[in-house]
Amino acid sequence: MRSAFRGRGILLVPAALGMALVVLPLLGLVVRTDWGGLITHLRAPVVWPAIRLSLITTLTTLTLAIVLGTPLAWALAQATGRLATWARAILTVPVVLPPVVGGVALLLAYGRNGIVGAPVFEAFGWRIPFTPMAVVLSQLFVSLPFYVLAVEGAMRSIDRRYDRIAATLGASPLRVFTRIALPLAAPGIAAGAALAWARALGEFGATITFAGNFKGRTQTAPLAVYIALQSDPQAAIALSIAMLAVSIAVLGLLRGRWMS
Amino acid sequence: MRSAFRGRGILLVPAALGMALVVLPLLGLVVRTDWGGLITHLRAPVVWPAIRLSLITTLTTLTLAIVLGTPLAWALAQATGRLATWARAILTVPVVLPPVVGGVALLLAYGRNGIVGAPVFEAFGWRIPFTPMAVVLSQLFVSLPFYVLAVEGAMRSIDRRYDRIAATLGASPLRVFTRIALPLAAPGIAAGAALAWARALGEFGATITFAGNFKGRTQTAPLAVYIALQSDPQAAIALSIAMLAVSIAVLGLLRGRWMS
Amino acid sequence: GSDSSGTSGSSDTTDADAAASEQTTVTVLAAASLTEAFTSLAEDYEAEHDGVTIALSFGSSTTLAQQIAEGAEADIYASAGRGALDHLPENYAADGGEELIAHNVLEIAVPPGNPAGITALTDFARADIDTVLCTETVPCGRAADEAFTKAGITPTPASREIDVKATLAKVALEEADAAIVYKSDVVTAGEIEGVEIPDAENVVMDYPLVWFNTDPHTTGFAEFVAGEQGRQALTDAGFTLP
Amino acid sequence: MTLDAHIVARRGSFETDLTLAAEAGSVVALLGPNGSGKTTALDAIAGLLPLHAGHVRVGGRTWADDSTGLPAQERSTGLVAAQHLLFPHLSALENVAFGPRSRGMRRAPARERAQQELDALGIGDLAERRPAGLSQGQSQRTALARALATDPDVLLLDEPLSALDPTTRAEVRAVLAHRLAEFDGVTVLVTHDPLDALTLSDHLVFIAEGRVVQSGSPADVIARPRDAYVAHVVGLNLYPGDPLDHSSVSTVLGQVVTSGVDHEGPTWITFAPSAVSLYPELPLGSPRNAFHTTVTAIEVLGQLARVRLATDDGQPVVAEVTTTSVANLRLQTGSRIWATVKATEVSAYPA
Amino acid sequence: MTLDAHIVARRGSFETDLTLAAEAGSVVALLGPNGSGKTTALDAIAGLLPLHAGHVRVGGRTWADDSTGLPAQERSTGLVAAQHLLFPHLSALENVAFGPRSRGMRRAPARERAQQELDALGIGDLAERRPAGLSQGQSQRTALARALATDPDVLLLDEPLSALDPTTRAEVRAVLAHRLAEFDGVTVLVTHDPLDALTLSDHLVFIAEGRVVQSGSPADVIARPRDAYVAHVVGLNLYPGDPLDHSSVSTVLGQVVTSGVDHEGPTWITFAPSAVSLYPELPLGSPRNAFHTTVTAIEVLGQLARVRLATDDGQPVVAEVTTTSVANLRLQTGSRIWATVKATEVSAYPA
Ligand SMILES: Nc1ncnc2c1ncn2[C@@H]1O[C@H](COP(=O)(O)OP(=O)(O)OP(=O)(O)O)[C@@H](O)[C@H]1O
Ligand SMILES: Nc1ncnc2c1ncn2[C@@H]1O[C@H](COP(=O)(O)OP(=O)(O)OP(=O)(O)O)[C@@H](O)[C@H]1O
Ligand SMILES: [Mg+2]
Ligand SMILES: [Mg+2]
Repeated sequence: MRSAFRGRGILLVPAALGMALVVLPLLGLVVRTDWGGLITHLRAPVVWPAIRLSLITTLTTLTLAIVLGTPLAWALAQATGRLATWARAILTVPVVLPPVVGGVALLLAYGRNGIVGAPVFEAFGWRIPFTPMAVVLSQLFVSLPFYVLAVEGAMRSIDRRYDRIAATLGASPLRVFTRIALPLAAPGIAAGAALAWARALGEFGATITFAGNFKGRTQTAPLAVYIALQSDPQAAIALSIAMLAVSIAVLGLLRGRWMS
Repeated sequence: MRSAFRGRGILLVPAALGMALVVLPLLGLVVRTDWGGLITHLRAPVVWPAIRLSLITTLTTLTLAIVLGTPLAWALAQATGRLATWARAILTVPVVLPPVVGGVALLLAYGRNGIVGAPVFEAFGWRIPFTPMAVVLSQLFVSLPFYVLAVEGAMRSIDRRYDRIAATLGASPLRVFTRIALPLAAPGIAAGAALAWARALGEFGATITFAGNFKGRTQTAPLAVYIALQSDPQAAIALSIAMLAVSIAVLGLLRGRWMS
Repeated sequence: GSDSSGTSGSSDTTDADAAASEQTTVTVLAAASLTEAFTSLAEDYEAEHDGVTIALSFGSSTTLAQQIAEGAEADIYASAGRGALDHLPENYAADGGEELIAHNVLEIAVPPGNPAGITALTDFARADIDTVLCTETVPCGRAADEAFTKAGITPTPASREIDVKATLAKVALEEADAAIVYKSDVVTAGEIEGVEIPDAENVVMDYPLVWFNTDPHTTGFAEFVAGEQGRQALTDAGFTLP
Repeated sequence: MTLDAHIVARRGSFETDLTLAAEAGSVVALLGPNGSGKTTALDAIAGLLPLHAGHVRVGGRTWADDSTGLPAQERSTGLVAAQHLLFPHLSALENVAFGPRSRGMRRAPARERAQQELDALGIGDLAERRPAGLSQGQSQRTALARALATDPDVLLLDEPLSALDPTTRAEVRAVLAHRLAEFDGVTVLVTHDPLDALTLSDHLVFIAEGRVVQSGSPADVIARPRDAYVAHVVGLNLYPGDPLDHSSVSTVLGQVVTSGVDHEGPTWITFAPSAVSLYPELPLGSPRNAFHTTVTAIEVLGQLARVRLATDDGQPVVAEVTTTSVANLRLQTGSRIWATVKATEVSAYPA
Repeated sequence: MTLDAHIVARRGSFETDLTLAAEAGSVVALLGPNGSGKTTALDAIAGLLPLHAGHVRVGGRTWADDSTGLPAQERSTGLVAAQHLLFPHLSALENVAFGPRSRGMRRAPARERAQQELDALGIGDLAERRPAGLSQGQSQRTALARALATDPDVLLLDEPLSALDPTTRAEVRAVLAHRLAEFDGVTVLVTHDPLDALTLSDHLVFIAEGRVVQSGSPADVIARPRDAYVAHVVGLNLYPGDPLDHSSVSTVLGQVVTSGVDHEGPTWITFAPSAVSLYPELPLGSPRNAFHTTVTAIEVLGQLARVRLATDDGQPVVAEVTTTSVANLRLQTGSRIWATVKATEVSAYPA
């Protein structure tokens, strides 16, 4: 009772192995980093705009993922028909799609000749690709599925009797969703949000294809890392380490606060 | 009661929008596909070995993710201390890491000069990079976090009183885990497995860097797609469509059976 | 070195000078291997021409060409190799022009200190070392195959890498003892060392520069790249000149 | 608000088919053995279980029939589920305020109302606690407060007092009686406690296997149970039989002499446990019915003891005697004893 | 297997500090108002709640004290939680077989054992049902079967019969009495039903606010309650007082004449509700104690009615009379009535 891990030896072996698989490569990265030069590398002028853009776009993406994805997860968690099954399968497609192909798909949809992009361009003269909005769309395309599927899993685990009792108390479906389902699924939402944010932060392939690689406008941190990797691997690693530090700090602090 | 969607209008708007964001690009892809040439493209000699390799490696990855990740998720779901909080944050790192940097990190750990790879190479003469095992390691590195975090979220939503009752009945922690926690978290495990499998299937960046691109040995479907994209976009799209069809079919059928 | 100081974000300039002088942005899409050269050229050009912003986006030549085909508003496109030009719309240069600005030749990349003692293409047939090549469908892979044909050697690579970065990563981390890449890649890659390939066995790749309109600053920057300063920057980055 | 329901509903292989009707302001107690379909009936009224056939009409409005089926949130019900089902993430006060808030009341008055409800049930000081910090009885009272706070047209109470200690139970029963007397909606009360049913309700409906077996006013049912279960609940011995003449009936116990039979055809006979006297030997004298029995169980409650007997044919008879008698007769499980009932204590009525 | 426990445990701001001891084979009933800490005590014994101080020793083995704290799975307990907590993904049979399987029994015998337990509790035919397909009473019996199936050293029953209908309850009580009689471990039974406590247990422990207020054998406690709650539960009127002389005591009711007082100092006096007679006018004659009261509630149960009265000082008195008397006296809430008790019915004992 007192220790969470007590007496769980046999389960800790695979758990530790799983953890090691993730930690070892990161350790490799940390060991090989040129810590002396880290500060110098981080002072390079590409770094700050890229990190700033990454933060702004990923937070926008996360907000959109939560606003759009939570109701979607709820609808899927409620639904039982074949429609929902296939909707779920389709949602996993962006996860499967190699990101570069995802970028092509985004161009085909929102590009100036795309099925949505063309009418929008004609009506308003708006061009979506190669703008920060395109970055957000790319990130959303790849991270929304993670959010939705994680949250749906959590929502399915909720005891359905609470929704039903809430309905007998006169709560509309919207109220049941906001007051009952959301708080009860909070741990799942936190996990989904962390996943989606992390995925958006690391997003590279769809972004470079759909949004391009313009410094300060569409060059996010992973793109800057990619560009640096060829000319100066140490700088690339330094930038990656900076990204990781930011993400670990944000997630560690947020979740520590959120979940305890 | 009768229809899952009834009376939920206001929630369906964002849900539909979220779905549209995912579906539109896929539609773009489908609309632009050269359906006539599809068969020809799929007959190309690279296609079948790549798909076969992808299936074999991703199923191996999925198995390992489940075997290692489920206990890890359980340990994290139980734990409350700061240790667990940081473990969770570290687990999200591979999601954040730009995939190519992930590949570099894997090389630093398991490469011929890596912190694990070097002793292994010296002791047994085994070389990990450029082998299907490297493909699996790459996929596991990027997809394990998704699995663990999704399953942990679901496990946290379980009513803890069931574990405790099981303990009073004499069940060891292992038995509580296998007989109580696992079945109760089944929807979350299904969701996590779908996510992890999909992520592994689409994995590209870490694989090219760490495992290389050897046809039949390490050239998975996304690598084949990427290569095709550089020379023959239609062929790339055809191959992507094939991948998607496989994944939608697998996920649709599995989940239909599993979850209903 | 990675120090590419100086370009202020295009938006900053836009905001500051909006009312003042005429404001133009020239959008340049360039192959990733041109990153260093073009970044410094753009800075110099901006310094000389007040109110002009050069917006640069680097990526794979093919991806960039596809972006243009999908309606990306590019003024200038610089490709590594001519193959990617096939992805551009037909008559792409109708409103502008095209010029060859550089060549790139193959070189053998080896880890610092050349631990395996690589000297020539023949080493790629050795069984005791690990070598990597670019895959057949990307320019550096196709060129490498041509070079081996010329030299009459059958290489035994451990892997055919998907692009230059993956190839160089293997060498940089000493996972591979040698690889064949372009000279400019070796030059920009810092730690890595190069072993030259004789001209007889070597293969040359062209770098065409395409401009899509005749706006004064579009042509201005195109000429700047093709001109003296451009030639100097490209040479510094390891390219040879046409 | 009247209730007029004909509930045909299914749960797996189980089916109910029962009619419930109640005047405005009345309380119907729904009783029956475990698994007889009481909860199922409440769920069907609340809209948590679709009707297979039949209808639910409340105050002239149709909540459900062949063509309609209002969702739960459009029916005005207040449900106390047997498992309480308090929202785990809300405090007791917020749980109770949830209903009023859902029905459009503003925050401050809803919280005030909730506090009143909690106060009335004696748990006002626990308002800020989460359900995990409440004991069973406290949580049950919170669930009751939550249902009462919505001012529903139909109040559905599924064993609302089962977790309360005897003192609290008496208090809450009194509060509830008071509330229900003022209430102009309909209350359906499911309970296993005859005391709750008899003190709180105007009408009793006994069901078994999803069908009504007897219904009527408490006085009616007590006087003339028509089912062994009903008889047990109201504390009587009940047997079917056929009249032999004006004063005796042939029953499973044998021939029983009664205070008088003025009808023909199938008959029920009953007598109270307190009317049963126990003797070690067959006594001589006025009692006219005597059965040789074996003691199967003895339950002691304060000054009284219930002695469960079985005749040689296995028919159950319950006797209520003082604990002193139990001691004097040295009764224990397995003892052989004569049970006698005076003819005047046996009543007979048509089945 | 004896139980020797001193439980000091905390739940939020609540603290218990109580001692429980029981001989091998005995049954301790733990009674007390809602929120008095009964469930908390069971959880502490089961190992679900850490002890803050004190100890739990079973048959000479220390389960918990200052230095040790065996995890739940290493204590041999069988717990019936008040919320049942059946595993939702297992059938009733699998739920019951879970314990034997966990303790190493093979599959076939474990299932056979589980089936026996279910059969004994009358739900053998529901063995294949999932908990969602069980009614409350069926689910409670399954939980009981699950606890019994582990053959524990300590059986912890938290209101194990509360959801059962009266007939089933009597049957299950009999089965349980039989099982507990054979059982050589210790049973701790939490219940609000005095009948369960008196029929099943050898020893009663009453607690309030986490502390023991009275304990003793059922006969003891019934004869001499020392707490209003205890008195209420066992169905007696109880008042504190001080002896005035050999036959009368000064109490909150005024001066009360008793059958005799042979001690000095603080005193309890009690009389049974059935000893209270009601009269519209103050009667002349033998009864020596008479109080003018107001009726606060009437509870009718079959042939009997409990009439709750309050003296003019607000002291509660409970009377038990026949329903006929209620009708004859035209009693209803608010009626003024004289309550009388014969001196011989009032007993006095030291507080
Ligand atoms: N899914 C199911 N499949 C088959 N039978 C079911 C299912 N769900 C419920 N039942 C049965 O329906 C019957 C009615 O259940 P219900 O909960 O209404 O009983 P109840 O009268 O409330 O009993 P209790 O007094 O024990 O609470 C029970 O016999 C139960 O076993
Ligand atoms: N987290 C908490 N914070 C404060 N008080 C708590 C907390 N959890 C429980 N309590 C209090 O502890 C007391 C004992 O609870 P417990 O469940 O043991 O009571 P109980 O005797 O079983 O009551 P019941 O008969 O209602 O089941 C209650 O008064 C309850 O309000
Ligand atoms: Mg029920
Ligand atoms: Mg309790």
